[in-house]
Amino acid sequence: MLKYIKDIITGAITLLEGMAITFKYMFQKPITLQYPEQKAQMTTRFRGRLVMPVDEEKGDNRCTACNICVKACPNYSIAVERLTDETGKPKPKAASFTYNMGTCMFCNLCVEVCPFSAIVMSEEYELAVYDRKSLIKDLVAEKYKLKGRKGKWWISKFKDEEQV
Amino acid sequence: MAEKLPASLEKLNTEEYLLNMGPQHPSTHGVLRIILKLDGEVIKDVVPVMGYIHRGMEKMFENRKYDQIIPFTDRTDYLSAVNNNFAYVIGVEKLLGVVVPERAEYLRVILAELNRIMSHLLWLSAYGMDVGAFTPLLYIFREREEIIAMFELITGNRLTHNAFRLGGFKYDVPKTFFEKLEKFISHFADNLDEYETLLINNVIFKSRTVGVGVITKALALSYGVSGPSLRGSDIKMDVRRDTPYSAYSKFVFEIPTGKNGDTWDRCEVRMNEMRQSLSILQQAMQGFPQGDIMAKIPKIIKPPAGEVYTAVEGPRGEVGFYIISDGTEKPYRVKMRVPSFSNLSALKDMTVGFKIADVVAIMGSLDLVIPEIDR
Amino acid sequence: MTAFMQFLKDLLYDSGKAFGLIYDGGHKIWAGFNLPPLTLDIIFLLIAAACAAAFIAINALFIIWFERKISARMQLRRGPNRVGIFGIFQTVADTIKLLIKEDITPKAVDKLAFFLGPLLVMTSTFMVFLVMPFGKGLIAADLNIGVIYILAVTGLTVLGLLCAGWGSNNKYSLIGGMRSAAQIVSYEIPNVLVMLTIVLLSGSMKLGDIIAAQPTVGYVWMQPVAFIIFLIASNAEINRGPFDLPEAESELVSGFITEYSGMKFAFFFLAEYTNLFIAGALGAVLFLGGWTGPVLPPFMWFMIKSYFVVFLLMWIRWTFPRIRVDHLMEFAWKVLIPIALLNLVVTAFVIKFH
Amino acid sequence: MTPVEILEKIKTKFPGVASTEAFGILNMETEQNKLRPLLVFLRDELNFDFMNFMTGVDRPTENIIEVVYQLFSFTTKASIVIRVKLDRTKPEIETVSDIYRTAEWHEREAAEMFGIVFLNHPDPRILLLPENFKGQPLKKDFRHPNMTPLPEVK
Amino acid sequence: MEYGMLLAFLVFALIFVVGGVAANWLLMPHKPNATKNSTYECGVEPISDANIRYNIRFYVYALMYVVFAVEAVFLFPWAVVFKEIPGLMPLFEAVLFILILVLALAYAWKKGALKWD
Repeated sequence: MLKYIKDIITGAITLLEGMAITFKYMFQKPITLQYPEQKAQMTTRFRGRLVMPVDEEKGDNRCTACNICVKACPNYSIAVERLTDETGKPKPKAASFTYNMGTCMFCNLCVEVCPFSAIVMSEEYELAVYDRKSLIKDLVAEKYKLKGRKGKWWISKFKDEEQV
Repeated sequence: MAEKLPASLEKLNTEEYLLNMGPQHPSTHGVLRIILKLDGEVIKDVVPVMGYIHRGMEKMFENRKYDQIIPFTDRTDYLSAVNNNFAYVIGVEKLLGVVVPERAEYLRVILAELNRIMSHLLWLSAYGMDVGAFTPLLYIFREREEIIAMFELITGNRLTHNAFRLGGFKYDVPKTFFEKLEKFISHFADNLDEYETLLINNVIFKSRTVGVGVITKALALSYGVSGPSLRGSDIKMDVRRDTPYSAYSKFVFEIPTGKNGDTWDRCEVRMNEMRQSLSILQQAMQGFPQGDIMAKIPKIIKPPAGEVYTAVEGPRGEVGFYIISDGTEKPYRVKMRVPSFSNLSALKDMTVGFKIADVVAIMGSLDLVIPEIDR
Repeated sequence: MTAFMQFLKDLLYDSGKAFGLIYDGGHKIWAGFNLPPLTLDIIFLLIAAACAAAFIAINALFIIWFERKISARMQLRRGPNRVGIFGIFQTVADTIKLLIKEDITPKAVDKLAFFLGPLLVMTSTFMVFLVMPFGKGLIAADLNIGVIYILAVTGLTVLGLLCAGWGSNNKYSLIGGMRSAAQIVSYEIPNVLVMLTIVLLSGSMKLGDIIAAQPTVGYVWMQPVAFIIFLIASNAEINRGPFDLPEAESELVSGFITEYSGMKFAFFFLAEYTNLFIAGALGAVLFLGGWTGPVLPPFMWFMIKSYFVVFLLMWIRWTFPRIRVDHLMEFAWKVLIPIALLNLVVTAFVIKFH
Repeated sequence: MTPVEILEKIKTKFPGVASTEAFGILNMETEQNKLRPLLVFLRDELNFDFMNFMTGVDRPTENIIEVVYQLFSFTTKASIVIRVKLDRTKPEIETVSDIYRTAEWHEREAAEMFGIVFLNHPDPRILLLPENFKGQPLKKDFRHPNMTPLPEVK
Repeated sequence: MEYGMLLAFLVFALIFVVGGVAANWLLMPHKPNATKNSTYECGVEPISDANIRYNIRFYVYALMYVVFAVEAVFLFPWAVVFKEIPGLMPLFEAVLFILILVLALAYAWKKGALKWD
């Protein structure tokens, strides 16, 4: 009988403790990010989607169609076609860089192996589309311009970060 | 109801019926189907049906190069991507005979422990949902978001990090990471206590978990249950202690265990484990060494022929990779030992005789991740 | 002019008097047209019922918004804030959505029971407002069996839920319906005992008399135990909070409303929140002195007190995990009912020997 | 316990088991009919109370299918790998799911992935694959119409 | 007048529900298909019919409810006049009555009717 009463009282205390916590939180500021108006700030290393930024000095992308990224891609999401001159000799330039975002895992392996820093992961994250076909993009034709910072910042973006 | 009823009364007997729980059910945490045989609310039999998201990971591994496999391992157990990376990476490094620099080892430990906390936090919030408390989820997600932001700083991704490389890390740690980590450590313990008061010590929660889903020591071992679920049954099992890998032998930590092997013990073990992880994080942060972050590894990775089994202590239990190399660029066979697979196999012995509501509580306490089971 | 001001003041502070004036005036005009007085009575009855319907609809919309806001604040969220100022019209938008949504009747259902479910639930909820004293004289019919009437009418809800659970021909619905039936009948008893205690104190079953009999602070100070039992039992009776087993999301998907969609679903939803308000209003009437209070009009006091109790129920709901079905039953029969009985006997003794 | 000690203990009971050592773990091979007594001995006498996993490995060049069992002991912290070679055309082996219950599901998986028949298995249904699936996907020569060949990159 | 009000409320409640469903029926799209009209059981075909003989457990509570609710209803008239009747007689009578209720509860408790299994 005594245990019965004790159980009820200790139980009620744990319940009241919980209620005190929720009551306390009622007067705290909400943590919500009002999405379409406010947007999350992405970090430098954020892996949005693959882009091939235009090098402003060169006036063109830095790709040499060396196929290293194609070999590195675990999902075979990249296909590169080399540009040829009139005689049919291949030039160190990509005619097309087909990137399939539908199969991309955003693993960053292609960016890490690229010896020319031609490709980089952008900070975009609203990548949903209505049509599956528009997930396949030709990055050469896209002529992507990285926003925000100047010049060839992405080439040294990890070195510029403050280290421990 | 043991005695046989006369034929005329047979029709008055309660009917046992079958009920599908899943594949589309709010509390199966993924596409898992469980066929329950019920008598009223009481469970008579449990048959899990799996494979709804079987992707043939092991077959895929056989067709990828060694370094390309890492991002796939993220996607088996998406809640502990780092620990999956860890198990695979140390396996290949063992085959290659690579010694990873200390700085990388420490960073790996930090990431793995953060990942453990992150996974346990998600478990705690989802478990709150399972037992009907919605509010803890939103509090817990604040902390989880902090950890995700830290991962984003280092790896650039929020969930499937693809953080590790063979031989260490590709990039070094940014300074802001440690600032954030320090801030996180400073307030996390208090918040954890608060969640414990709000959820774990609540009398309703206790009445739903204490004595529910008991699994004995011997049975748990026989079923190959691992991780917090096994520790709940009072077995001091921890791969970090039993077969120390990476830098874990350098840290001091305890292995929390439960007493009765019931659902509440498993919950409490996870809560205490987060505290231990926090202490490991503190130690690792204080002793974080200088030096290289990447070992010298060949450009084309061709481990010598041989086989190795390496396991790490994931948030759910022992994550192991059994890798057979035949000396080529691609592994001959990779077998994943996933904790949820064995943990789920013990479900039947835990649940029979309890009620529908308990199935949810028990499954939640096992912390199942279905893609990991299906692979 | 002053007469009109007086009338307006009466309308606010002593609605009974104002309605009396309207009623008498109406009958005088009616008699002037040589019409039978019964027809006007019927019109008045229908107007009163229509007012109740409008109140239920608007109040439910508000209370849903209120709950969403309260729960959001407790969970560090913002809650609805897009439709209208502070998102106040969010529930209106939701209702319109439900109104133009396809009402699916699955093939396997028992069509009559499937339709009777929401009908019975909503009707029983609606009927309670007959005896709800919103203010001084602002009551549709102050029946002299008020308390028993409320108990009887809310008891009908069980039938509706059972109809919904059985008629859906879905196992989740069946379990949900069965659970809700067992739960509601079990928690009806402590509720009855608590109301009995209040009737014992006030000496009347008329809600108006109960309010009048209360001291200024209400019965809550004399009967704190009864108030707590009332909160728990009514929370369980309206299937909310830690007692939401019939629709336990993580176990039964949605319980007895799994198969419902469109307006039928909306009626269950509406009934749930109206029941929540009824629980709050009953708490206000039985324990907090109903519409009595200084300065503000009685109607305002009634709403403030009701919403205070409603807030308590919401607070409980958003804090606790769900109880398991056997514990729920044991709690009713082994804890609440003995305590309520003890409380009743002690109250009787105190009244006699005081 | 070091691998050498374990091996010595095993050799007292089962003379003539072939074994190697890799990364500090004893790696031994046994015959089909000796497997169950060996596992019972390991579990009861040498405290190997935990089976990490059990799987198959397809080796078409040697025309065998290996079955691999990895055990771990919580008392001695030692691991051991046991392998049994089966005929690839007719892979059959006695179940061990009564010795280690975790083997039940692992065996079901191995059965559907490699076509190994586990005799006396208590619940020989498929585990992960769809019910109408044909073929054993983890065999090296498995082909499926939905499989797309990976593109060759120069 | 009071019970006329009751009738008016009943009529209005029925109109409210039937009207709501009818309005919904007028406004909604009518596009049934086999999947939509099937019974929900977590995305797979239901294994068996749901109208089964359910566990007796739930009905026991209903029976006990009848006992208690009816007795409680008998107590209401007593409660109303309790204050007005002088003397201790009403108190002891009611206590006796409640005692019978308590005995019933204790009996059910002892018999295990309150235990789930």
